[in-house]
Amino acid sequence: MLFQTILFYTFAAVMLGAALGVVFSRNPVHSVMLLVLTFFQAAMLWLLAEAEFLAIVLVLVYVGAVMVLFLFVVMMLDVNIEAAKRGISRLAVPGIAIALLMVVELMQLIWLRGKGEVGSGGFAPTPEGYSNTKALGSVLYTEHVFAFEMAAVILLLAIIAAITLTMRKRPGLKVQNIAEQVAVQAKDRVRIVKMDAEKKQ
Amino acid sequence: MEFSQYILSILIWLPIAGGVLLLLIGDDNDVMSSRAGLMRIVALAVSVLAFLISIGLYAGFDNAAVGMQFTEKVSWVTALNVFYVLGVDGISAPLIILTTFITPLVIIAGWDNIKSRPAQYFAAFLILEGLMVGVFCALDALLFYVFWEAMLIPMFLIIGVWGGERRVYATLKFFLYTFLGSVLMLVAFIYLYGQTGGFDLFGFMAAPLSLTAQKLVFVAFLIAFAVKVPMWPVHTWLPDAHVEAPTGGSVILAAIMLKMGGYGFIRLSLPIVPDGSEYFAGMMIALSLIAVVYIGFVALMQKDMKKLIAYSSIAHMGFVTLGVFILWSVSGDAGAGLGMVGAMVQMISHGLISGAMFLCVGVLYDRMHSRQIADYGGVANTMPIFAAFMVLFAMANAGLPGTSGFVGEFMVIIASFKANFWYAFLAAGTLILGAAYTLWMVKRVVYGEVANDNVAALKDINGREFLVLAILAISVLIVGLWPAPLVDMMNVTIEQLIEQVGQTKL
Amino acid sequence: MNLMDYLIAAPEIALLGLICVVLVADLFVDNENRVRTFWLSIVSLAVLLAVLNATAPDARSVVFSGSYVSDPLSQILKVGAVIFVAISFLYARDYLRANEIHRGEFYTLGLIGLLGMMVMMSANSMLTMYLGLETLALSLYALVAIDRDNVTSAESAMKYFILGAIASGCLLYGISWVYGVTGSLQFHEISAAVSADPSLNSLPLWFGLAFLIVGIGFKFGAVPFHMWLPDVYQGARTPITLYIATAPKLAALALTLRILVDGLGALHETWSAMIMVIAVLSLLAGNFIAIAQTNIKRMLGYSTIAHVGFILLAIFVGTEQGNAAALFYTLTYVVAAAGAFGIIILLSRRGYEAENLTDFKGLNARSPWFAMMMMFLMFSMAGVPPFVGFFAKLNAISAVVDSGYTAIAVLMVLASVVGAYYYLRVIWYMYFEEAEDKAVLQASTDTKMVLSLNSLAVLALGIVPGWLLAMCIQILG
Amino acid sequence: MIGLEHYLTLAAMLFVLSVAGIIINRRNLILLLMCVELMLLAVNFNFVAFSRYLGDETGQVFVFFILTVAAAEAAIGLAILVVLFRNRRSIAVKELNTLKG
Amino acid sequence: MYNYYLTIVLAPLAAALIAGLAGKQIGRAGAHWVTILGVGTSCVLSLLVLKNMFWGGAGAENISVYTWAVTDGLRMEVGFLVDRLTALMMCVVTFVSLMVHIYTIGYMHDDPGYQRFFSYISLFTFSMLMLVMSNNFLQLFFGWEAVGLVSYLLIGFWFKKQTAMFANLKAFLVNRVGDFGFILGIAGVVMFTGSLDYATVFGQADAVAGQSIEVFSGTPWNAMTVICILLFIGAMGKSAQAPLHVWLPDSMEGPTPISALIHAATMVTAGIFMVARMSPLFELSTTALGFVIIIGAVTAFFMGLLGIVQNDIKRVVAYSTLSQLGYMTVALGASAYSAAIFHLMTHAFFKALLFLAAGSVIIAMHHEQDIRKMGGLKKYMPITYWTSLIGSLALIGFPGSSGFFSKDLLIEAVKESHWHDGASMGDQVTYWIAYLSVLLGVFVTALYSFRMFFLVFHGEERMDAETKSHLHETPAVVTVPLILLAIPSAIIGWFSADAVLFGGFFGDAIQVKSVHDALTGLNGTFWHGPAALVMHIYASPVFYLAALGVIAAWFLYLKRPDIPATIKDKFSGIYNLLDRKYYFDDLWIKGFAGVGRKLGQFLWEKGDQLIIDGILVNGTAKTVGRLAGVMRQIQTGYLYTYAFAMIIGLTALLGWLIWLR
Repeated sequence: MLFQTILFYTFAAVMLGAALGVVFSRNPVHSVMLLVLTFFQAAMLWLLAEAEFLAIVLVLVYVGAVMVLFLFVVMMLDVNIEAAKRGISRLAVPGIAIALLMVVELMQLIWLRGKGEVGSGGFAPTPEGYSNTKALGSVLYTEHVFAFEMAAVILLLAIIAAITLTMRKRPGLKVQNIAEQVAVQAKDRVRIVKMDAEKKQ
Repeated sequence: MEFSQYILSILIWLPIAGGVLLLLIGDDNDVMSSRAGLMRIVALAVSVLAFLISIGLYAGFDNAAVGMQFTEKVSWVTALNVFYVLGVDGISAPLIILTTFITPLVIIAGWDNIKSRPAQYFAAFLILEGLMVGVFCALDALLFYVFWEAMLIPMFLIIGVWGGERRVYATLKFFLYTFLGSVLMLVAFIYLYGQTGGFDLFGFMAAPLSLTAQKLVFVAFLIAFAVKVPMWPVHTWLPDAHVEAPTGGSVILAAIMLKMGGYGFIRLSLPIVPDGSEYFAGMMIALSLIAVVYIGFVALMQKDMKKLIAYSSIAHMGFVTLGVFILWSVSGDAGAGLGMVGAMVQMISHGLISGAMFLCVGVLYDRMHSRQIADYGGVANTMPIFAAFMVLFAMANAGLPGTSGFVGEFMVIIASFKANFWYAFLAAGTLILGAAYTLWMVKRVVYGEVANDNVAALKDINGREFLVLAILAISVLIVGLWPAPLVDMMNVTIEQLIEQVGQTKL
Repeated sequence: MNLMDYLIAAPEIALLGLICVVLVADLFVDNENRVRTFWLSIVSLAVLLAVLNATAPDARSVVFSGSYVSDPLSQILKVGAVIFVAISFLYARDYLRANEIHRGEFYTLGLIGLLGMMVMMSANSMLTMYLGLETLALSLYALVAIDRDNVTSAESAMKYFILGAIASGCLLYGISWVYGVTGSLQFHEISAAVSADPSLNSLPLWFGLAFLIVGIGFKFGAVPFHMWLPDVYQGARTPITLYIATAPKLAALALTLRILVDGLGALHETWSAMIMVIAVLSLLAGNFIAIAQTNIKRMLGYSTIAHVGFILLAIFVGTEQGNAAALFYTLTYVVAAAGAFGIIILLSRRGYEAENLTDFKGLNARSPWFAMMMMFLMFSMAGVPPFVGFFAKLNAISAVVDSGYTAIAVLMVLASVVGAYYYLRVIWYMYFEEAEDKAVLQASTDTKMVLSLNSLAVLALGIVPGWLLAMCIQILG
Repeated sequence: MIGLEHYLTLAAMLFVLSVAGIIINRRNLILLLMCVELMLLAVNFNFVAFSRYLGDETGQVFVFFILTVAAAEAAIGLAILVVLFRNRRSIAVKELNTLKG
Repeated sequence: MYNYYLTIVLAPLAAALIAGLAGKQIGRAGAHWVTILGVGTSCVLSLLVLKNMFWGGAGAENISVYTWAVTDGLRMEVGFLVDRLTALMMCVVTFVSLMVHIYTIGYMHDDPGYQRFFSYISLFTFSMLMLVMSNNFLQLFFGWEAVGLVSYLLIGFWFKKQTAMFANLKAFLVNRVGDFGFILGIAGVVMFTGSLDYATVFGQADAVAGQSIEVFSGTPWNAMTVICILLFIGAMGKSAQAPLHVWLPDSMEGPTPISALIHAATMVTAGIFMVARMSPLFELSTTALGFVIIIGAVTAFFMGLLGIVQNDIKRVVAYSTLSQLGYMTVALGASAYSAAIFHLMTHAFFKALLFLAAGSVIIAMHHEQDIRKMGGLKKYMPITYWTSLIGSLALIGFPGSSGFFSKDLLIEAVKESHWHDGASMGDQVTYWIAYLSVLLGVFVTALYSFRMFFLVFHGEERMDAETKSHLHETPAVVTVPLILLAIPSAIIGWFSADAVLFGGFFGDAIQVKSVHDALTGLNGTFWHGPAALVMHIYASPVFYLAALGVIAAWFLYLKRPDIPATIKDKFSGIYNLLDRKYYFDDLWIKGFAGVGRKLGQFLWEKGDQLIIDGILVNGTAKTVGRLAGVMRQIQTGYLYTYAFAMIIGLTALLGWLIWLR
């Protein structure tokens, strides 16, 4: 138990530190890297909470795909880091104040007022031989099939949207004409050209 | 199926249909074109037809009958329990006839001096006519409100499109002022709807209400109607609107729209919240008297003819509210009923006189494009016939016996004396003030040596203008010399109303 | 889980299929013939309407393990959404063609957005709701940015995106608390849980509720979660604004009614106060700030905020009457908004956005007919009878008064007086001022016809509002 | 004993931190997108915690979908960012103010 | 008789309408013929009516013509009450009117508004007849205002003349002040009796007198007193009693025929007639009578004094009219209604005569009205001279003339009135004021009458040569009416005094309480028939005072014309007071009208424009606009502000939930 507690606090501390770094780092590349660290720590914490499947997915999907995309964009845009360095918004002070206020409110809820209403204490024990992945999988395709389909739609949408917004047809770029390709017929593919033999001059 | 059964609907929808037809015919800015001619004739024909039908209303009206006549009732919005229910009694019938009477005159008055978008102009007036008739015969609060508000739209356009220099300011002021007033009335209606489950006016009248509720409802109604009347101190939209409106707009505004405030007090405030009305009667009387005296003084110093007449309208309408609200201060014969009838007659008469006055100013304005008193002088030299009409209407405006302007004022003064000497004292002050501001204007405009070359070049009124003014002059005199037919229409209804108001709803 | 589930969800399934058809078919269309994609989309929507009609539910049926509900409310909202998406496609067509941004993706994204809306309307669990919401939101972000060469479009898309993400983050946070407290994501289960154990009706759930309200407020555009709205309305190309201003409002209503009424109806006492505050703020801020605007799209944006105030005030009282009023209000407001933006589109032409108020100067001289149509729309929005906006306001106020909040009703009407000013200003410019731009309005006949019908609808519905009102009452009764 | 409250607290702190990050930042839009990701992480924490507390998988399923959506969202967000960058050659938050008032 | 009455009233109206509306068509001659025919018909029929009353023994008739309106238990009708009082008035009105019509043919001969003028004076006749023949207050008020209207139109007949336009407005407004009181009085009548009908009201008079009204709360006043004073305020306006007299001198801006008709003979006497008509009411309020008599006395004496300093021929006559109206009012206040009416009648004849004679002079002098520029006209205008002399003698009460009988008896009635018998101090003061005023007034009357007479007809010829060369007697249309009016002025007293004053001529038309009835008391003590009265002139101070006046006038203006100038210099204070007409004009014009205009300006600029429109209406609009401007600043365009706003909202909701709920 103690070991778990130590692990929890370690991971939590690193995660929060990394998250702070994300927000306050001056270099966007550093921010992205720190965000990756944050996600890793989160995954660890989830493992501690016995949500193994999600922990893995977080690393695979998030770190593996999304964060790389971020990094890619940061690099691609080639932001002038020096110019972007300075600058904290005018709302920094009130922003932090309101954030602290919100923390106070949430802590009130979680630790003081909500006591006994939220319920507290440890997580539900898992039965013997419980597989987190299997449990999720069994509901995902049954109970949540509608949602699953919608998630698919969202991914389709993301593809369409991303292409719509960023794909550029540069002049002179050679592109397929799908309509032509599909409508092509055999006679179009091969053209037999009849020509007279060349004469030597 | 009898024609007379639907006479009110016809009176509402015929002009509106005519207006729509005009919009469909479309505009032709060339006054001489055949399309413009057709359009004017359609406009006039529709309005005259409406007037003839309203004569039928008069003919079929039973003076002795208690309650509503010519009623129609169809369910409209079932979900809200709203009915399309119409009917007239002695209070509304004369006002409807006034409406249908004034509209053709306005159309004739705008015959060929509206140069831009005449079709829209005439259409606006026709639609306005239908809506105004609707206000006077709606017996369902929501229907009433719909007509009441919808009416603002054509008027807003009339002032804004065909008005003078500061038309935008004036028309926005007009719209927002009146809109502000009416929305509170809507809240009151909705409150009453919550109490009775329907929008039926008679249902409202029958509903028992606590004194607090009555006071609040009264205040809501008050704001709506006081703005419309208009009562001091919510009157300042009127001078601006009148000054900037085209002649026809001023006429309709003064002749009919202002009456809706008085009509509202009589039709809604009194029977629906009798105790609330009683509670505020003292204040109402005070405001009415302020209107009569204060506005009388203000009118005296106006430099713009239309503004002067507008202020005089406010003062005259003060008599209406005074006549209505002395109800609780008087008892016995020649008291409440006299005041109320006086108020009603004053409304009709003011409709004729102020309309005529505005037409007179319009005649001058068409020629000189100025409304400033200082620009005139000695008009009688070049326009003797016009001057005669102007003096006649000025005298009527000053309440000279024998003209319609006297009848209502007389009745109200008599009745208010019974309430309190000082009410009558201040009200009778209008005899002096009214004469002072009207005749002083006449002196400066009509009389004297020809003031300048423009006046010297004036041409006397043409046949069309003569026709309109003569019709009004004759009606002013008829009402003044023999108001009995008018008064007889109202007597029974008002008697009944007073009896109804006398019963507390607490 | 059986075939019946799929039948009941047939509209969404059909739409998804049609989206794929449109998406693929568009590949075979070159730029000159893009209008074919338009017609295909319209046909798809017509088919969808037919499917909707065929599967019209008589009663509430919950399928897909409680994720999906089909009831009369979802039906009417879906029909409305389909119609308004079709209308916005129609109005958009010529504009997009003229401005050379006529791309097939507009229709695809529009249809996916519609799918998202329909999922929201039929959502019976927080999860479905969230996914529908995101489907809608993501397609909207993309749509706003669809004119890739337009700086303001990109700016507004970015703002929309960031704020939208924050809002959905808040919504999710709220959902997590509700889930944590009640142990369920399905609305009727949440409701049942709270009824079964009243002690749940306490601070943690309220916290969740507060976060949910942020999400709802954002979607509707209620103060102080409204900041995106004027910028997006102004920044997006007008047809996109039209799209955003119409059908998604119906989805937002569904969001609100499903979560607050179906799910957390037991917490009415708590959420009504919060809703009331943001509604009143919306009413005031919307109406006041709109006065200071010179851009008509932005002005209509603020006006939307004010209208949202009305809708939320109808909902806040928590009665069936109030909900029906909100439904009626939303449906009819959307009609007017569609018409108003339609007319802005009509006035625009190649390379010229008629988005300043002054562009309406002298419209009466240029086109009396459409000036009158715009006048109808403006008066309807201002709540002047006999236009339908009046009845919408009437119902809302009536619901408020009947619940005893007369002071709020007075505030509502006073705010609408303030609001009347800026609507009148449009009419003033159209009718009282001389035209600076005398160009003849160009539009295809079908657009003109539909736009006219659209505008006349506010009058027609104002004259015979009974059936629609009765329908709303029946649906939410 | 590490339990629900600890996870919730952690989630709350992350949430607030992300919010603060959005408000404070004025230089880089990408950072805002990252803050949004942080915020979603905070939400996921909550769901995981509640799911484990309640012993109910639904919460975790939700997280699964949130991750999916977040990915899609990131894609679209970055696409918009790219569009913006192409138009303005800048991704500074403070310069994003042509629409106002 | 109903048809007679209707014809009497309607004939002038019809004539007026024809002349007015169809003036162009019927031409100038047509206009005067039709109106003379109309008024002539009325005159003849009126005389017939009078004859029927007097000799035919016909009783009073109270006829309703039509119901104007009935509402709330109040019948408002148009109808005729024709009794002897009415009949007498009808004859006076129609006769003088007829004379004026004829005279006008000559006087207005060259005026472009010829037809209009005839239309107006016929209309006036109609209005005046409506007034006197009325059987109810409503119609009385109608006639009352209608004559005011015509007076307005006629004073302003020459509408290009600024002074005329000023005068007619002034006349109308001052009259309106009177009407203001009058309508309140009528309202009071209705309040206490519920009726407008004379008969009903008089029938209930006693009951009314027993009631009280609290005009100021806490001080109940006798209802009848309030009503009578209010009604009398109306009379003060119409009959030009101080301080509402200011319009009458100015009204001389109108053509002379109307000065004769309206501002001397008929309209101005409407007030006197009305009080006499209301005698059943006035009798019941001693206080009101006291008010009447004091006002009358002040007017009679002080207005007469003003006549002495006037130089305009018409204004002298006008002030004389004021003074004589004051006499009549004093008589009313002394309950000697018959005396008042009798004086009214004789005054109508001789004052009309004087005006027409003055008009004749003016014609001859080519519209020169300043008597300082006349003199010695006797030889040029013999008819005018002689008729003027008759008129002036009648005015000062030369024994045997009509004025003699009416004025002498009037003064005697005042002397013997109930005020004299009154025990209280107030009664005595009232008595002495009244009596001394009328008595000294005789001297004043004689002084200014003959001052004018001498200055015009005798002494050196002060007119310029040009005028002098054209001087000649006026044509017959002018002189015939003079002669016709001179006859009754001279002799009517002889055969009417006894009947009118002592013969119970008015019957029930005038009711006097027996304790107030001074006239009846005179019968047999002072009155033994006209001849006897003429024989006993030496017994009365009146005769001496009049003679003194004439002598003084002769001395001052013919014999020693330098003295007036010396007096003027020596007593410049008094002279200024008189010359400025006791500053009454200033009071009205600078005082009330000026203050009214200033008040109007103030209310308009400060009340309407500044407070209501500026601060409340536009101020609200501006505030809303400013607020909008400020509120839109919140929308900075920066993402962080937007996010901040959202978070503030969220935090506030959370804070509310935690701490406030």
